[in-house]
Amino acid sequence: MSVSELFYKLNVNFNYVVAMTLFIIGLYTLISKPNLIKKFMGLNIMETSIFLFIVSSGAIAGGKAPIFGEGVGPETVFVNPIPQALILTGIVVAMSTTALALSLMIKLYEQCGTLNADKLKELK
Amino acid sequence: MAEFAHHCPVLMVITFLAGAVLTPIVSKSKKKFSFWWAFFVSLLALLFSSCAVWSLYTKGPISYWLGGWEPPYGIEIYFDYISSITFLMTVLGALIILYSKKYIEHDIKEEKLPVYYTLVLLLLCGMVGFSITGDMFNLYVFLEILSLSGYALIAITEEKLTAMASFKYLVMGAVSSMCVLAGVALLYNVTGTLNMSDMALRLQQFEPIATSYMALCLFVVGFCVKAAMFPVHVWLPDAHALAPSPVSALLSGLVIKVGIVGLLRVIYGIYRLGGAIDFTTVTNFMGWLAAITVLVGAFFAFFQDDIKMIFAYSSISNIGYIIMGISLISFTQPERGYLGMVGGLIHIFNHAIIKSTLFLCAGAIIYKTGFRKLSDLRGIGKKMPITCGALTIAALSIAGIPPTAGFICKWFIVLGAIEFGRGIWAAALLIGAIFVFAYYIKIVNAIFFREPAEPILEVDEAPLSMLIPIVILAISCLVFGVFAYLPLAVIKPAAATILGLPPTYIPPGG
Amino acid sequence: MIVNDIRPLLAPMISILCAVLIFWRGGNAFLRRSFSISAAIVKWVVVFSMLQGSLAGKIYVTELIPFVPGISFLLRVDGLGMFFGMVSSTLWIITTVYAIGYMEGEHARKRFFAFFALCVSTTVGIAFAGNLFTLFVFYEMLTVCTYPLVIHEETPEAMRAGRKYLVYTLTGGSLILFSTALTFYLADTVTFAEPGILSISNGVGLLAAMFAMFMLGFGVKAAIMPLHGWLPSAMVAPTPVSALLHAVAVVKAGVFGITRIIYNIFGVSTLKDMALEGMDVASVLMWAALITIICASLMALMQDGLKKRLAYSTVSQLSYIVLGVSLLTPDGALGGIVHIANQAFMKITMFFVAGAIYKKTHKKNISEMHGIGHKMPLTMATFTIASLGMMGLPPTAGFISKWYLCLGALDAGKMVVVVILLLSSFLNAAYFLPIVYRAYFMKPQDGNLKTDEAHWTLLVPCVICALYVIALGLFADLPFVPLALARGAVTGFFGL
Amino acid sequence: MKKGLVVFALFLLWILLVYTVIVLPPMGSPENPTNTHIIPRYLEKGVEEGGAHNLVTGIILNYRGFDTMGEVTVIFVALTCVLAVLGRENILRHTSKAEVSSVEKSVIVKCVVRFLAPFIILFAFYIILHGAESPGGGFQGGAILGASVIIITLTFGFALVAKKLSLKYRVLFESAGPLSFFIAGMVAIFCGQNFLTYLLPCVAHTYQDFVRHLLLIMVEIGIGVGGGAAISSIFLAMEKVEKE
Repeated sequence: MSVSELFYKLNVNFNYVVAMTLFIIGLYTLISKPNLIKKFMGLNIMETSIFLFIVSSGAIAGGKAPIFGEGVGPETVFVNPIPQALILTGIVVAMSTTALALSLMIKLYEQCGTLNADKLKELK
Repeated sequence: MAEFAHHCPVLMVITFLAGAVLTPIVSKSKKKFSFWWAFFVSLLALLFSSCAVWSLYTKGPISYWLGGWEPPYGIEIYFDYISSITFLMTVLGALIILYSKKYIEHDIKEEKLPVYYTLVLLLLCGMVGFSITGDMFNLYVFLEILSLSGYALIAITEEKLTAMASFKYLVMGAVSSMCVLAGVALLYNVTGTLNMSDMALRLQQFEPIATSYMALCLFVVGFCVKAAMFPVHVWLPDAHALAPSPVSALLSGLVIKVGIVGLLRVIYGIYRLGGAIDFTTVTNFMGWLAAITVLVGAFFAFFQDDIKMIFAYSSISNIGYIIMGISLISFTQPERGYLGMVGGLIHIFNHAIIKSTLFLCAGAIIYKTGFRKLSDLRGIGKKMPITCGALTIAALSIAGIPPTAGFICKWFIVLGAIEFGRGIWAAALLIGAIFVFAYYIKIVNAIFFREPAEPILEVDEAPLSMLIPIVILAISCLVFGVFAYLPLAVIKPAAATILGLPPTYIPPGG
Repeated sequence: MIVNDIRPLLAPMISILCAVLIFWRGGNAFLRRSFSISAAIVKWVVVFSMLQGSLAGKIYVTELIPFVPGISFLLRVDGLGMFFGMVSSTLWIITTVYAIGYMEGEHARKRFFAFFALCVSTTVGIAFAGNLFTLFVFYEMLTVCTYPLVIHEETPEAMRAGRKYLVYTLTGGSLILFSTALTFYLADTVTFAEPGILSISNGVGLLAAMFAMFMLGFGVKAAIMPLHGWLPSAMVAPTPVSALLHAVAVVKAGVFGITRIIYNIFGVSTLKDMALEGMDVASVLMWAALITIICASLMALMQDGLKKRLAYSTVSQLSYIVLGVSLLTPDGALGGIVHIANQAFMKITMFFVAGAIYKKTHKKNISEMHGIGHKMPLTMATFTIASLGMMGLPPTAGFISKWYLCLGALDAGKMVVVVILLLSSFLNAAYFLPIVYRAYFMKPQDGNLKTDEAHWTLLVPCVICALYVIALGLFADLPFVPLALARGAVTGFFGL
Repeated sequence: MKKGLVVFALFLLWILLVYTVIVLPPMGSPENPTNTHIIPRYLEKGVEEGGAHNLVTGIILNYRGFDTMGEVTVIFVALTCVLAVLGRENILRHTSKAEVSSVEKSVIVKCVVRFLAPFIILFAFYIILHGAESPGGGFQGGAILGASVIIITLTFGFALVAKKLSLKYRVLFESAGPLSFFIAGMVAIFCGQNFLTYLLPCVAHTYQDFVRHLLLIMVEIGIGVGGGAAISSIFLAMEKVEKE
């Protein structure tokens, strides 16, 4: 792959690249931050990055939201509705995971008095 | 009847789902009623799953189009040979729910009882759904259902460390789910479809690109975390040891197997069927890691004093067996992987039974004595002979001593590894097995060949509702060892179809 | 001629049933004894009823369900199996009587007798196993069933011994499993056949490795040096256990396995062709056996504990058998196989005597046994007979085995074997005769010369075994004695 | 040191991931596999088959209805999980003086929320019911419904909300999502169709469309109410009184 081709590809798939970057940022947050809430924020960033990736993959240049109604002709271009349906599910799942994680953190804090991973390790 | 059998797979999921959702409603005034409800639901689901499995083995796989939409457009339930694991899930589910009756009343507050049974049913719902779906995204959704309920079940008691164990499991589990989702997203981008068999077809049509490999890697990482393979096993010991015992039995017996089912679905259901991408590098790598996993799990188990901790580490070791068995695959000659595949699949089955027995026995002992350290449990075998007898049978079985169930798996995996030219894996497995036996003999020594210590002199046998599942499972450890052809009759066609051979395939030499 | 019959299955099943009954109602001493003795007798009758047919060349077969594809659970009574089955079921009756007397007043008798029965069941299973796989299944079961017997005392020392025993035997078991899998892979079958199922075309290197693994695996139980470490430690077990372990069940299972591997898996001709760098594989085994014979005898000389000394003697004697079968000549094999029985009767006598002395006087060490012959003359007389047998003097059974071993060695043209066998006889004399001397010709420490024999349940088994040792030497050529049976087996192996 | 290693490993992973995504077909092109394989049929027949002008809703409820059932189950699972970890809110725990926050709410906030709350709830129902025609749907409406409960709790205090939203009914509402799918699906099975078929041939032809609409709306309401109830219950369960 030549340099110019690389840049071309980076350019056209810019959304994907951003999504992957966010994924790594989330992973970094998850690994490096000692605070459990921050760790979980990292996880949320990872989730979001994948939603971005999925929803980008359904995009079509100049496409409209896939709602049939007034102002829609036979030549109207619609974006792909499947990714949108998928990320709706994904968001719900992410929210549920977050809810559980937060409640676990509440319990942990009640029991141990800290949310710092390093300190929790010592407590054990 | 045929019409009914056609609906059975989906009815299984729906039964668990509706049962779970209705549990808080039916037990609003009388919390203890939730047990009877959950037990009833699990029996109903057992009925459906036996019907579905019966139909599978008489008439072949069931393809069920949800909403009547043909596969690439709608979601398909594909009840094939891999899905027959649902039968195991429903049987074990029913037994474990029966076991929970006394155990959980003792362990958690009464107001939480319906919550417990709801979560168990949801866990089963997720596992069953995961095993029967033919759609990648649906797979992810069910994976989340079962993972979430799994995390919460660990933390359901008030014990101090459970929340931490659960959180650790949750973080690793969530990352692995992310990996699976990312894999689905990448594959969707490459193929433009979510249906598994359609994905396999479409993979052939396009030139293989790096994205497909990456998706495979992400799937493998994701599912291996769920299956607790080395080096991503760190969440397992705490989670499985600290959870209430019936939950440990569910988690160790079934939930980690879900990761294996996922691997089978992806590697064999999509990539092998697609045939365009050579995945043997990945499976080879998996196999080597599995060999390490066997040793690592066995090694660490050796140093534990807590009986449930020992069982938890041994689960890691056994997951190594299974993954070793299913990684023995050659891209061009599928029949070379047959024996290993049979071994891996039968170990899914046998390990589920054996490990559930072990955890349930440990639970019964903890329920009666309140102790979980081996040093406190000396001589307990004289006080609880049936429980400890069952524990011994299961221990022998997991160490692979013939003629128990565990031996069959060891035999097939070793044979498969040798036939595949991977003597070292077989050697690792055998060394691991010796370690396993060494630490189980430690348990048997402590419970049978020592004089009872002061605090356990008053202990007597566990209640009947706990003994029934324990005895049934322990007997099946023996029966499936001696009459190994029973599970093999089910597993051989499964192994053959996974490898793309006809279901009636017979390896050379019989 | 192959006959389908239920009896090969029945024989091990009787003892399993006996074990179950003892677990169930064994708390009652009367029931426990009746179960044990009647099971022993019924089983002996079952095995004996096949003897006539077996001598006439019939092979009784029970084929059960297929265990795994291609391999079924197969019980098959051929000459060798019949031989070993007969020996173990005969000795079980005697040992049971002895054990009932010996275990009087001990703890956990229910467990003891139940596992005792299981042990014998698995031993007969090993004898009647029709393929390598079934053999392995029973072999591993034997390991597990003997464990509670070894650690019967539940002392820390016993626990250590038990652990050592398990580590040794299970490691061996894994090696056997590995090479069984290899055998199945190479030959697509593991059923015992004459002459062998492996052919040289599979590659000498691989076959040699498999042979080595098999020998290491079975050699653990056969206590070939340096794999013998568990055996002296396991002496902490009660005497009937030591007797059964050392004379019949465990160690003989090891040598029996070696015999099976050599003659029914590899076959004589394959083994003879298997030569790595000019050295054929069987002679490596032979040398190991020779070294074991000498070293174990030397170590036995240094022991003071009677049972320890007997243990090292066992190690040495077992290698006679291994030596015999590794010579790959008909006479050598005959000597080795017949020594399975002869050594069993001789060694069990000695252990019975050791147990009787311990029970009566609580003396374990040889140095304390001055004048014991005055006190227990009959007991020591049986010991003397057995010692003479060990040395291989006529007219005892030991002479028969040694005679055929020497013939076999000469056949194979290995003079060194004859020399070492003679040397070993001297060594045997050197470590057994002092005991006899001390017993009869030295005064007891307390000066009391009054006869005070052990209880009849302990004494009678000793006497029966000792008489048998002489009988085997005198009437070696009768049709129902071990020699005739062994001859039947050897005929098959060498296609004579 | 350790941190450096982590960064380095992640950097390598980033390169790998970026490489794997840039070799994908260019984003936004109509020729992508994603845009050519299944979509044409959806665009062509989706409105007619799915019974909704909003294709996303059509897909969610119809083509991929099973996914959505799983999704509402996930919400229910999340609620049950929170209850398993924390337990239900305990009204007795909240005496009148112990409130979520000790800060006195200003009159303006109270006034505005009191005024707006009915409209927010109304809007939520509009979103739920209008999902088939315009952007929106059960989940979105449910989220708004839940948010309205949360805002009311924050302003008027926990005790009031917990009393008004009595557990007796809330337990029913929480299960509404999965149950509505269950009912719709079982209706189809009893009509001899596959699970989650809305267009039932056993109904007279003229009413088929009507029945389908009825079922779809029931499911939408179920999702919305169930989601809203679950969100509020999760919020209420997490409410903790500070230690006195």
